[in-house]
Amino acid sequence: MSPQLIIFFLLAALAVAGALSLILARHPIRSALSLIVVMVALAGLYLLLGAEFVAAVQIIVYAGAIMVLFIFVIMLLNAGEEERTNLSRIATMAGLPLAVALGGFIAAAIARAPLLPPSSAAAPFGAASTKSLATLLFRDFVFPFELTSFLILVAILGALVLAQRES
Amino acid sequence: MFPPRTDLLRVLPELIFCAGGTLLMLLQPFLRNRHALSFLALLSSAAATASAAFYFSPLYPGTAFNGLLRADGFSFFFHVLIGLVVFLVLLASASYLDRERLAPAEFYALILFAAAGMGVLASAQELLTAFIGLELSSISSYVLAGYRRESPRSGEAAMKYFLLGSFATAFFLYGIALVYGATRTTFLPQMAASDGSSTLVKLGLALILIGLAFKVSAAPFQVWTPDVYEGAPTPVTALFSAGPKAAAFALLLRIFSTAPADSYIWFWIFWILAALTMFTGNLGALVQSSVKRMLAYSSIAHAGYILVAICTFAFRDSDELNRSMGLAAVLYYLVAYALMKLGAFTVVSHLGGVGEKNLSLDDYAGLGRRQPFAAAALSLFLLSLLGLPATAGFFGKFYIFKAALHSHLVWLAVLMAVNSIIGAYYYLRLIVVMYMREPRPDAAPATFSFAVSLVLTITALGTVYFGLFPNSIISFASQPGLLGR
Amino acid sequence: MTLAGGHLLTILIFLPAMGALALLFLRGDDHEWIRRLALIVSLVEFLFSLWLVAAVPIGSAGYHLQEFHPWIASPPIHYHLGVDGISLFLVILTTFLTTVSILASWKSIHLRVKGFFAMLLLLETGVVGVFLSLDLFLFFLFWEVMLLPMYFLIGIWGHERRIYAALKFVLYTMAGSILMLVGIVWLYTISGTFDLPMLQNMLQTGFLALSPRAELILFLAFFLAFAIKVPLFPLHTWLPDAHVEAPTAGSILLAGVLLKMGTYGMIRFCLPLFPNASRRAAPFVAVLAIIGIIYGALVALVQPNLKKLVAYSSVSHLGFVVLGIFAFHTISMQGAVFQMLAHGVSTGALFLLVGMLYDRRHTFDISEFGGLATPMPRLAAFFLFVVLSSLGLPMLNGFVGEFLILLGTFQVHANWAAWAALGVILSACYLLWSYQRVFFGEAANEKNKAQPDLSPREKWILVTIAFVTLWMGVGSADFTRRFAASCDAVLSQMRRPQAYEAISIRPVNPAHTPESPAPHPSAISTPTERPAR
Amino acid sequence: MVPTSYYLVLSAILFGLGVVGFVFKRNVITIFMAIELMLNAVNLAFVAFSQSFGKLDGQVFVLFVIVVAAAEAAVGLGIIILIARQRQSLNVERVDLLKL
Amino acid sequence: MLILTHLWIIPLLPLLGAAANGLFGARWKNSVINSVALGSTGLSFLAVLELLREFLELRPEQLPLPAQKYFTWITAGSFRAGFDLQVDQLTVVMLLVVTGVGFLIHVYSTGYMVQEGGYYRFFSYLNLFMFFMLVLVLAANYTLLFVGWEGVGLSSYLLIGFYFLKRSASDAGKKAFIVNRIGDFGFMLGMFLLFRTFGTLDFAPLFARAAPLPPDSFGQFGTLTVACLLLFMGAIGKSAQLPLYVWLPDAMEGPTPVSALIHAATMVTAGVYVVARSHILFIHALTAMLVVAVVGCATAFYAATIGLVQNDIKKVLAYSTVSQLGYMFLACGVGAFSAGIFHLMTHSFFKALLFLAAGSVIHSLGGEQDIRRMGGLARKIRWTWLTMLAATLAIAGAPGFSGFFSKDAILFAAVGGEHAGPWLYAFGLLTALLTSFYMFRVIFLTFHGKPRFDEKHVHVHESPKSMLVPLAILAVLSLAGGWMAAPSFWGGSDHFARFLEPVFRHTGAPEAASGAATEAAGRTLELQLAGVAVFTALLGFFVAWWFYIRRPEKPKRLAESLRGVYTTLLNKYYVDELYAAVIVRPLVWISTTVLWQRVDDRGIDGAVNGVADGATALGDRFRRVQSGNTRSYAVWVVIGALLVLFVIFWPLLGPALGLVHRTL
Repeated sequence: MSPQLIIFFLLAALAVAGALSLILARHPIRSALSLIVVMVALAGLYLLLGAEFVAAVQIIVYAGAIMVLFIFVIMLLNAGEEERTNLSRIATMAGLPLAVALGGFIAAAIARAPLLPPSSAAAPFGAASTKSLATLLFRDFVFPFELTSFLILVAILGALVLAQRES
Repeated sequence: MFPPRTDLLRVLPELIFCAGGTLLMLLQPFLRNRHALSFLALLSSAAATASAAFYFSPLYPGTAFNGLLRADGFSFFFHVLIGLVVFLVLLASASYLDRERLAPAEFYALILFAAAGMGVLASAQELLTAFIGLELSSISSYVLAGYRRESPRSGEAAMKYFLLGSFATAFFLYGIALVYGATRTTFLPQMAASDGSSTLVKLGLALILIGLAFKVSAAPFQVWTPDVYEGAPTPVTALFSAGPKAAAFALLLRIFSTAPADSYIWFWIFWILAALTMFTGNLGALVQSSVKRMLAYSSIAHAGYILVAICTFAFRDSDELNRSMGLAAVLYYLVAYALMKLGAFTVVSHLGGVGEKNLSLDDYAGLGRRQPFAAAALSLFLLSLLGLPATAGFFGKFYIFKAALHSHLVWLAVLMAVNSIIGAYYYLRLIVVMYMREPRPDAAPATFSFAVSLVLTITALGTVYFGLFPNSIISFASQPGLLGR
Repeated sequence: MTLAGGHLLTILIFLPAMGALALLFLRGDDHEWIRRLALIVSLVEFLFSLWLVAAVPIGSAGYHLQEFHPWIASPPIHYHLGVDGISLFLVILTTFLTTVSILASWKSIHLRVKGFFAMLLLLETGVVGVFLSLDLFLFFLFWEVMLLPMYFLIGIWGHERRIYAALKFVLYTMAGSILMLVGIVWLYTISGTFDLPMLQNMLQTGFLALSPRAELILFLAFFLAFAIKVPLFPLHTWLPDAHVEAPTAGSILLAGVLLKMGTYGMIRFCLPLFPNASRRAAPFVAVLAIIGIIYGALVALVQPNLKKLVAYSSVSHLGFVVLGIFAFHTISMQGAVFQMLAHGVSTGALFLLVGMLYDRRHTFDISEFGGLATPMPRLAAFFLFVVLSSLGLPMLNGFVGEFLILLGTFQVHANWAAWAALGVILSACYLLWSYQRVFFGEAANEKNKAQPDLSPREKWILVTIAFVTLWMGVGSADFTRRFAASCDAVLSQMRRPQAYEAISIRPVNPAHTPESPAPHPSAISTPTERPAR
Repeated sequence: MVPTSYYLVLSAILFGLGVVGFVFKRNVITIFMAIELMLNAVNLAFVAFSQSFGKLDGQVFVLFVIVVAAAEAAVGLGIIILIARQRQSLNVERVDLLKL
Repeated sequence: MLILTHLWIIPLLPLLGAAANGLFGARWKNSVINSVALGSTGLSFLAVLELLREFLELRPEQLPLPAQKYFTWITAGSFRAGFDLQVDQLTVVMLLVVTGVGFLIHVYSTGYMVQEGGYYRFFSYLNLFMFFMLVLVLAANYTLLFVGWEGVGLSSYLLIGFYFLKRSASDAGKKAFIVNRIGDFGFMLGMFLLFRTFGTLDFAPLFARAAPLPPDSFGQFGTLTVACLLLFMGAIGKSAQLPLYVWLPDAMEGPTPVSALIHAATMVTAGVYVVARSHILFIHALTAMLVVAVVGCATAFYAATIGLVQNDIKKVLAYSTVSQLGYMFLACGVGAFSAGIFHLMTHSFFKALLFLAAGSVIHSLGGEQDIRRMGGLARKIRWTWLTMLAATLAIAGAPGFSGFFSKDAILFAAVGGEHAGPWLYAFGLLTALLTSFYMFRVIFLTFHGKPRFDEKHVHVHESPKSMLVPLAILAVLSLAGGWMAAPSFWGGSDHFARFLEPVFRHTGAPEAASGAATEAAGRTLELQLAGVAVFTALLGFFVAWWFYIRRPEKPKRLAESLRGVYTTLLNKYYVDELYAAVIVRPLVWISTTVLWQRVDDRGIDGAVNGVADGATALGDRFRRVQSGNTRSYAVWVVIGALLVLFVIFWPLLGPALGLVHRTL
């Protein structure tokens, strides 16, 4: 077993444990923290895959910004422990098995799927990759990139509209 | 690195929508006059629609932004459709916003941004771009659904739409990832050459389908639709039913006309979805007492009819003719459907009264005498939804029947016929209530502003015109190679 | 093509619609002029329709006064109109009965008068359009459009359970017609055209051949729609409700004209387009028709409600028409067409008279009546006249149709005719019994004693109808002559080159006894003694 | 080297856990977190494929997804705040005015 | 050749009279109505007389006359029904009877009906009847004959129900029409079968084609047999034979002149006429002939037994009519068509006379019809008594009276005719006995013995001239009418049979076809039979005399001792009750409970509404999905996702669905 594989399994275990904890935790704060664990684990995996830039963004934007926002809202709303109501009959009776079945189905299908052979040029990305990433982002994908600016504008606008106090 | 002129021209509608939205945001603090804001919004939507005409300039058709987008007849069609829908929704919402005391600028801006997203969906050739467009329109929609902040229903609608929408988006996205993994690309044209029988492709397309089925509210992914349509402000509901749905169908058509799909299996999925959707929508509408919710269910049913036409697309013996017939049927139906649904929801939104209180069937009692023109218009839309000849809805159904039968989908056509009967019952029931029941004594008349009357006139005339002369749309929609691979 | 600049048919179809439009410009409370305008429009329409007679020469089977304009490019749908011997009289019947029903509603409609007359005129447009369309699509369009005015007529101006009845009427009809639409479209996908003459031509020349299965399914799709409209047992239950709840004018047109659209459709579409399937289905259809004849009569017998009684009698009478059509014999076919006209006049008149009774007594309950012959002898006399025509007294119109149907049917299927002829007995039973209960005896109910007899308006409507009834009864040849060729054409289109040989068909040629085996062939033993035709 | 399929299976498992979380959780915020988990799973798949193909576009997609997730978070949390104000509860099961 | 070439004049006159009176009579005085009604029938009668004159002048080679085609009434395919009239010997006889007796009864009615309301209506109907009856006998094809056939039914309906305020009258009218319709059902089918077989319904070509066919042997149900039986079914209805006779007694609800004209003299004989007219067919169908004879004979006897105990004077006459019609069918059935027609004619004289006289009695008693409340009227209404006596003698078969000859001819045919049988004769003879008895019973109870009515209140008065003159004329005809047919050995010239011979020459009837050798034997037999018949008639007379003059208390005692028989006869064998219980009530019950309420309301409509309710219920289930709970919705999305994946990935599903598709 190569060290990479060991690291992979460790990080994978961490991520899955974090995800499970997210689900099982009763308090939203715990869930949020669990999610951060997952994200960090994933960032580790990204590094393992040679995607440093993405890993960085994952930590900074995702774990850093977005999750902070989550925690902020949890605090703001003073959300307490989750109330485990069972008002939905179908979710109570079949929800979990079905969801597990779906996840299992997808996982099993992927696990058994023959993958395309790795490209011969599949060298580790290295430091140059961030630059070529930028080229890709600002040249080839400039349109969606610009579009995301409007997306963010909408998000701001939306948050403003929805969360502002009654005048 | 500034994009070439042709690229910009090919996304001109989106640019105008976004510019309009941004401008509204910028001017909002300075413009006290609501009319000016409305005018600006209308102007930009009109300009965006008009700019779609550039598709006919000699520079077109073609791809833009390195093949991310494609300007062709298909996207022209959807841009015009979406532009008109947005224009009419904007026109109809001014007085609604006045009545409900809602801020207009953000509302208009959100609608314009959503329109931009829909436009992207219609011309996207690359899945990620499509995803961004989808999100742009979805996120705007989430906000719009909750725009009546003081109403718990509106908020609930926003929440449900948001949660379930994001849930479905995740599926969609995962599908993209898997397809990417299976084909090494997210560009539709390049994807076509891949092996459609590989597990990953199948899985990925299935997940994409799940995401889109949610957006077009195909059963059993329709669950959000009634609640969101009911809770959202009615002009927004009108937009939902006509705009994003059309855009999602556009994307569905793009993907499944080019994707390396083993059509034999996809056919059955569409078959089942179509049947389920029709029945769910119609049977659900049968028992509604709120007109708005009934119309929501009815839009589910209509999505089912469109799915019937899409079936012909994936039919195993599909040849070019089948596909072009199916495509024409879908496109025509979307126009007809947009017209009648917009009209119907506009009437509903203005009869609802402050706070949208008067939505139940009983509130419509005797409308034929209290407000003959509104009742007549609503009846027309209902009859068109029902599929009575000489209305656009009839030709919509007719072309779907034609496409379905041409592909020998006899049983699906029969199921659709059965559903039309079920549908007839609840549409007619509303007409019964309007014309054959005595009005409630306390019923107050609603006033219709000029703009709203204009919307109703346009939609009604359109419904009748396309019900008598469907030629223009159909001949456009059935031209060969409209949806080039 | 010189009549009315070659656009007579278009004028016929859209004149009433224009009239309805013109009505909208009148003041809503100006009832007098609304009525007058409606009457004038319908009269003009009636006169125009009489003009058609000149256009259809005796002995000619084709379509006349054709108008053919492209309408929709894809699929190719044409605005194709034409009239032949069969549709000729149905159109005239429609225009005639519309005038009658406008006159019948002169005094009895007070609410939303403008809408009422507009709906009547729109209905006329739809029905005339159905009879004159030669394009399947156009036909379907009018077929459906016609539903709406009727829906409103029943739903707004009807009686207590009007909403139920109106919904039932529309849903029943739509259930059939939507399947017909599927059929029409399917036929198009096979043949590539909606044009009826072209389809007939293609089938005749063998250019187009339907597989047995497809033909049967298509036949059923069409037939179901028509059978509901007729209505054929067991699809008839909308009819009593619709009739009872409809206002008088609605009932007149419903029974007089709308039901005929079903049988017309069978003649025009089912038989020529799907002959083999028609033959396969004929035994079943005939059995249903016969059940309908007897069943309708028996149920009519025990109805306590006069209007319902007449409604069930329509089920019975229309059963004859269907039987006549599906006997595939030239005599019975002509009888069926004639019966359509005769039933239109006489049952229309029955509903008119029942409506007159309602105007006076505001009930349809037979037990509420009794002894009415004393206060209103004229009404009683006309009623009797119409009853007699309805029960098929020779020299009145009802007889000719029934007689020809039974005669023709007997030539090919003696047992069908024998069963159906039972209806002749039963119709006498229910009509005379109800007549007795309404008009004879002492007027036990005080309200019945002081009812006014016919007003001049009512009298002249009835005189006109009586005249038509008598004319049709005595001079039936004037009518049959004009549609005989068309009926024969329908039958000859059924004898086209066989697409398959699965079924052996009896020759439908009359009087050639050797081919159509009599039940007792012993009577004619030697070929030399065959009587000449 | 870790085989790509390992990453993919992990991503599928995380995605499935997201689905489970969505169905299982009652608190709106945690449900939303489950969605974020699903998006993260997708990201992992993108990066894995990207690495396998030696193409960078997969990573670009991840950036887009993160932006979208951020935008969704902003709007979503806004909606959650709105709901919380209206209902005084974050339990998704208690938000059921609109039904049938 | 005025009338022979313009036959339409004969029926048209009464039609015009009917129309004039019907449309405008309400505003006219009675005298105007009279002149219109009498004028039209009188002229018609004159036209018939002129016709007779012209007809007799024809040279033999001009006969048979071709039918006169006026206009085509119905045409379709190879079928044509024209308004075609024809005249032959049979028609002439019928025309004379119809217009002659009809005219007399019109005259009588002007007196009888003068007090009644709806005077114009009455005459309008009566003229209408004349029209249809004339169409019936003049018709040159079955279809037109059917017009008259149904038309007289209609007139009968109208006239029976003339007193429509009376429930029983309108009931009777309705019953008459409906029962006739049952017969017409058969008649129509018969016509259809004939058309199918011969391709025409015109008499001349049809009979010409039928004549050379070999007859159906006995027991063989060939086309002709079936056709004849079906036609005979119509005749049974119209001529009130078993089992459809039930309407005729009830028809006595109509005014008495109506009973005389329609329900005795003319309309009810239409059945006989049709059988005679179709004799070429009938002689090709031995079974049918036997059926005709047996039905006729049975009816004759059966109705006579009922007539024995009836107390309503008109009812007695009604059953007597039924019985006499049975005789006529008996004659036809044994092949003696001309005897049948002869009896038809004589019967129309004496039965019309009986009814008119009875009407005169009723009239004189102010409406009393029960013979138990009459008696001793002979002096008071002498003319009525005399004429009625003449008629009674005629019907009883007193030698020299018209009935004697006609009945004799029938009985002779029943013994010696082609299809004769001893049983037919025996029952015929028995019937003659009963006839004689019940007719004299009526005479005795009405005119003799002590008056049993309240003489203080009832002012008995002789009827006016307008009523008595027709009585007298008919009495003369009843007396003398027989002589025109009297066989030569009675000293007559046998005119009647000779006259009709061209029509019935195919039948081989005994009158025409007996050779010289058999003729002598036949005479002896006929003389013997006549003797027996006279004896029977006398016996009947004496029994009646014994019972009602000599020992008036006897009948009651006899009735008591034979209570069962008596009540059965009095209640007409309970046939009406039987029909009500077996046919009418079950039919109404089935229609109401089973067909209408069960099948229609609950079955079909229930199914239709059930589908609608089912859809609504299903919709209600579907909306349950929409619980409002987002978690449920999420589960539904998951389910949908699983569904999609399942369809795609289940390896067997694809082929399976393909199979489904192929089979669908």
